[in-house]
Amino acid sequence: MKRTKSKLSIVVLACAALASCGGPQNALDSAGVQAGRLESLWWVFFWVCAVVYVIVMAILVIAFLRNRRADEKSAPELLPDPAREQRVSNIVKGAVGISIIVLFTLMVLSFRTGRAVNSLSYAESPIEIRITGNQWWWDVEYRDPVPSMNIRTANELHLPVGRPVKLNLQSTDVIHSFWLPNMHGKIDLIPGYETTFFFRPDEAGTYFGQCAEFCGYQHAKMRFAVTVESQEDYEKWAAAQRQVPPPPVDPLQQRGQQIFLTSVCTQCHAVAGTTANARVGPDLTHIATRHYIAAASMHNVHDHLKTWITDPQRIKPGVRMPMNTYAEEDLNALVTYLENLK
Amino acid sequence: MKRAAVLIAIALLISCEREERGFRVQPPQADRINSKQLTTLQPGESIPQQVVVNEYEQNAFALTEGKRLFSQMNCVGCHANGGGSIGPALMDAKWIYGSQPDQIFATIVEGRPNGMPSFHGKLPDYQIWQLAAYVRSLSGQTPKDAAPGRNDNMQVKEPENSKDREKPNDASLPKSAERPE
Amino acid sequence: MEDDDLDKKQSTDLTEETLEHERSELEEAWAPGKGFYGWLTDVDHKSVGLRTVVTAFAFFGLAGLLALVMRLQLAVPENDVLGPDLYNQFFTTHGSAMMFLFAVPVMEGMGIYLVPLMVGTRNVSFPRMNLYGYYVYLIGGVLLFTALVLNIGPDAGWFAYVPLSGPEFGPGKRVDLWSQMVSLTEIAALVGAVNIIVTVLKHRAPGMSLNRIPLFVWSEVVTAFMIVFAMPAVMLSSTLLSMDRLTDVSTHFFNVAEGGDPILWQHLFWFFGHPEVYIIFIPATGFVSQIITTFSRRKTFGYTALVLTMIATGFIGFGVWVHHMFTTPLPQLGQSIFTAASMLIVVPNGVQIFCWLATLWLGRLNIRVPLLFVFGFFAIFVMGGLTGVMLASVPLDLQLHDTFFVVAHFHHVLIGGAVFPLIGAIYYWFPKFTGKMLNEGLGKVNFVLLFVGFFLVFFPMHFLGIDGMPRRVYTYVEETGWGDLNLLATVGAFTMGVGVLVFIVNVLRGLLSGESASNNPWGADTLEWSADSPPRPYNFQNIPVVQGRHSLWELTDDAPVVTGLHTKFRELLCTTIHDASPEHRYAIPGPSIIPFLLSLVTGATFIGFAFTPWSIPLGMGASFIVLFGWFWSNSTEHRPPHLPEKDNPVYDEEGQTE
Amino acid sequence: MTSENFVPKTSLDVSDLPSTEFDHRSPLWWGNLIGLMIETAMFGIMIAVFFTVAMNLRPFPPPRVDRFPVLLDSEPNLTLPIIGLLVLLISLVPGILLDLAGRRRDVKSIKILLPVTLSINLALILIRYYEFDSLHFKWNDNAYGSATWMILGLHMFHLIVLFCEDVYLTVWTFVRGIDEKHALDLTVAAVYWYWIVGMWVLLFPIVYLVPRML
Repeated sequence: MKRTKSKLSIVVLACAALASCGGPQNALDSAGVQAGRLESLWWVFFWVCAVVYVIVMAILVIAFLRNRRADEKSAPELLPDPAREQRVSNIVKGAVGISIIVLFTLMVLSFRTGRAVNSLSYAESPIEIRITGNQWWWDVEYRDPVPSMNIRTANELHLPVGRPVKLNLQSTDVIHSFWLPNMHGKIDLIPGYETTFFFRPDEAGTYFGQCAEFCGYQHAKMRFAVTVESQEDYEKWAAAQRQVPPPPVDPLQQRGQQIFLTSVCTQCHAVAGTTANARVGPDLTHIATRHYIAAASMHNVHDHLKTWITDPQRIKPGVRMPMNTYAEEDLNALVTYLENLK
Repeated sequence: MKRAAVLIAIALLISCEREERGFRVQPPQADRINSKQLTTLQPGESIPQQVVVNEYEQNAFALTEGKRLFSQMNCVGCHANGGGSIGPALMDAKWIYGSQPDQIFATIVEGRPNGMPSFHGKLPDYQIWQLAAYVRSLSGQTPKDAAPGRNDNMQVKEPENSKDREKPNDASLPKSAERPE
Repeated sequence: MEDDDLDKKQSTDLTEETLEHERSELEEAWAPGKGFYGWLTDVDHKSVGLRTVVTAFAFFGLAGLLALVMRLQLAVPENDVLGPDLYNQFFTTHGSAMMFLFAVPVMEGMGIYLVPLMVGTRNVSFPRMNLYGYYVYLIGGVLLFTALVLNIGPDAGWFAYVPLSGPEFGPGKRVDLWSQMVSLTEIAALVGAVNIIVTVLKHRAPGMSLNRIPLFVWSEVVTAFMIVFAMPAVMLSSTLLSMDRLTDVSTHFFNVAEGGDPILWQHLFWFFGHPEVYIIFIPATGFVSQIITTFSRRKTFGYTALVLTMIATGFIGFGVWVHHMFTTPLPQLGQSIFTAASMLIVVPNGVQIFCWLATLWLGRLNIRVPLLFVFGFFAIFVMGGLTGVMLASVPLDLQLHDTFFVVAHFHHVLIGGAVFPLIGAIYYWFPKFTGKMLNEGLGKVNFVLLFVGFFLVFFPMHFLGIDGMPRRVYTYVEETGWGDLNLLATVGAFTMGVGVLVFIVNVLRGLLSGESASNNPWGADTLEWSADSPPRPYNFQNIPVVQGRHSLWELTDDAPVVTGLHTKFRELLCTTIHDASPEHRYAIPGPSIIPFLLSLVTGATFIGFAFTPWSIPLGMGASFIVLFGWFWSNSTEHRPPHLPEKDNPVYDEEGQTE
Repeated sequence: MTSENFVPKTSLDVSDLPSTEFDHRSPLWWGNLIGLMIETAMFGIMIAVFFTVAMNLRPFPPPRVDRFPVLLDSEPNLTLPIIGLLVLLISLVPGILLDLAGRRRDVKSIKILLPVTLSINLALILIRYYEFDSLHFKWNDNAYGSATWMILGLHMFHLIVLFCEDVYLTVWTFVRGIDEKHALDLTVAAVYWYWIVGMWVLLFPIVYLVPRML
């Protein structure tokens, strides 16, 4: 009896936890139309399964608790009462029939939801974003018919509320999977394949996503952040991103820029308006406007930048960013420079 | 029994260095960058220079990292995939500035006349050593069990782990780069 | 020999004396060799099966320890018990070991031990091949864990998706050794499957027609057939992978730029990978059926339904593999078909559940530890099955795929569906294996610890998955808020660990000081319980003639027994495939060192193939020499001096016997 | 039941049953058959791989890279393969005869036929060895080369295995003569032989004709 109580309480707890669960990276806290459809489908499945489970467990428990005991000596029942057998077998047949019907219904429902979540692919004038998976960061490029209007950033997206988004996804190395639970399910980025993916954010807020296909050492910290904001805010952000950051004026920043341009950084990173134009690592043109560094696994603050530059291999072992040694004041200058790339 | 134990120990050592993923390694011989000797002329007896061993040549991970850098630092731009175009080929036996690890290291750090740029301060030492190790794997100087396999792109050359060992002939190097006996 | 001869009962001149005489002759003919060499060469299916089971449990323990360390690493955010490199090696080895080195071998091991006893014969059809299979499996397993110790542990996941496992992104020999391990263990699995199938087809006791075969035997046959068709896929694809990586070979099977395809790997792997879980699950249903029948003291409800559903599961199991790939760019139609199949396969499993429930409901229960584990099986497996229904739906899978929800799901299905019945089965058959009983009290403790621990560790993972935690992550950042549930899971993991410890203690205690068991301590119905505990090398002195579906329960004491098999050397009775009427006698070889030698050659060949292609021709040459010896000694053994001429005549040029 | 003092009342005497039976009555035959199922599954998967590659490559077959200038029509040569196929089909004759002789326990013809099949096997292995050249591709040129080499190689592997089996049977026959068990072995080997031929009849068009049709 105790076990059964515990199990029932677990089921209750399950409902509670599921009902209460939410957050910036949660599949049941939908902020977009697709996730919404998926969420409602989930609840149908969940309650059907819960009911079935409770019924089966009830039968099992009663079968165990019914007071018909025997031991290994008692004679086996080889010719049971046929009428009774027949009754039970009818019940079993009925149960099978019902489960077939239930399964069929669930199947139809999931097909319908599938159709619905794909229907958005006919939406007009979506924001086109090309996302390239790299070990272990996301290269983000807003595509615009006018090339000068393109935006290049990394690991962070800004999206206006209510406007459909079209992602073109590709991978440069291994298989990754783009997953933004609050908006939609996942889609794999497979080398040699170009995949497209549609979703529509409906609620403003900051959401997080993560690579969902095992891709090597830093699979765990291949994250990205998505800021959904009003159309105006988005436009403001986009306009800022299209600007080339002005050359630094204060001497410290100038020194920082000089260090940046003359040292390791330029081998991998690009800053628009300078000679740094490598595409190996994330684009740093507007690094200061991002809230996170290291693929959305650290807040973008002074000290984090410092540790990240000098000893990334401690924070994310195996990451492509090499360890660098700078004199303290050089490091300060460099970080100050980066912090002003707005 | 004892022999078995010994064998296991050996296997352990070998495999450890072969398979180690050195994320936070201190580069081997990091001090040698500026200690290059460009002439054999010197007062008194010449200093005996011991041969530098690059542990990365035994390490599969380091060699693969070197391979990645080789394309990402655009070495391919001149040396192609080792076949050579603007820059000299790296998969043959011919070495203008020496085939030894420290000589290759120096070539990368210092750059060489007629086009080889200097990567001094442009790469951390340990990555340059990884590059140097990979460059030697191009002509099969590294163990086949550690050298990188084929790439996931168009087949342009036989992969490093299938390359037979070239016999490096440093005869053709200019006096300046010769290592003093 | 005609069918109705079965009923023609000749009165026999069997007496105490003749029986005594026969027994001594059998003892001599079937005795294994002496000492370690004897152990090395023992072809008795019981010793081979038991060895396989014990070895598999050893690997289970090791892989479990890896799991505990991984749980420690995940207990709190940003933990650094393991770095990503070690963690990747650990979870890959954990998965590979559990699937290739524990689940499949242990199920086959139980089959190799029990099937001949249950169908009433004295050994499997090909005893030496059987022994060879065990050694190959042992080599494969030792290879994997040695590799891990030597820091060559595989680190691309047990599914080893290319290109991450390919030559460009998987440096070193880690993946190569992994794929050789796979080939070796699959060879073992295939060898075992062939043996089980042929033994069941040809060596059933007279009267055990197809509709009288015990359900566990059925499950092993279905499993064996699934192995026959599923394992080649993984053997071949892992070989292709290592050829892509291999020095001096470097083929392009999975290289997009040269016409290969990374998705091809996923198809090949899951074409094996999904049947694999049924290969693990179906024998477990066999355990459940046997245990339920015995402990509810009544004939199994819906025997035919159970058999048919097993077969159906076996078939549909091959049609669902793409539900592992719903997030890859696939055509809609394909997805729908595989969704349908994946939901369809729930139906046979549902039928099984209902039949078992009915048996329990109608029977009078004798509640002992094995039945408790069956109870746990229901409580956990049903939940896993239901989450499986969720994962079968493409839209839901888009969210749940590759998250901790899936981790929760398949641990519910595999631990609940396979490990619980398995441990129940160990409690059930331990008396037969060893002649000692296991302790009931400890058994109950063991069950409770495992049961509670299981829910603590795996139930919270459902929520973690929904809350966005992907699989195969070596850590997670603080603000995700996944810390609490992960800590809970870690606690549960260690509870389970204690549970397994109690199990081990119980087994050791049983071996040392368990009360001795009678031939049939549970009053069970299948033939193995009529043999001694533990059975003699020849299993049955006189093979019984089966009277009904529940052999022992329906055995009348004037039932005839088989006489006339040679007692001076090892001989099996072959019966017809359908109704098992005696057909001919079949001499089988005795102990030999050659299987061991051949397994060494095989092991060397495959491990060598991780380093050089030349190991294949060399290995083939060596194998030919060894096999020549194998066949030769095998053939000579068919002409033992005391064998009557009529039993294996030699023909001269005119075709007359000399 | 084998408990000490139990004496069964009745018995079913099997002492006069034969000690060897052919075909589906023999465990060995079944073991062989299931082994062949496994190998068939292997070839099935290789065929799937082959067609995946064929779908991926444009043009298919890809241009030849083993010569310069690159040649676009790169279908495999058919001369040697066709010879091989014919020899394989012809080899069925001694194969079947051997099978029948085994069933008749006709030692005389067995002793003639075994060397014949043996030499044909050898010839086939040699033909196959040179057949690889008619593909124009090495295994590491592209996925098409890899797949075709793998298929040919797998099949060649079986040719070699059967050759070894026949070597053993020949030696035994000439040294120890033919007894019931080896009569059975002959028929089982024959099944293996039929399977090898059948497999090649299936694979030949895939490897050699499909490149011309696609």
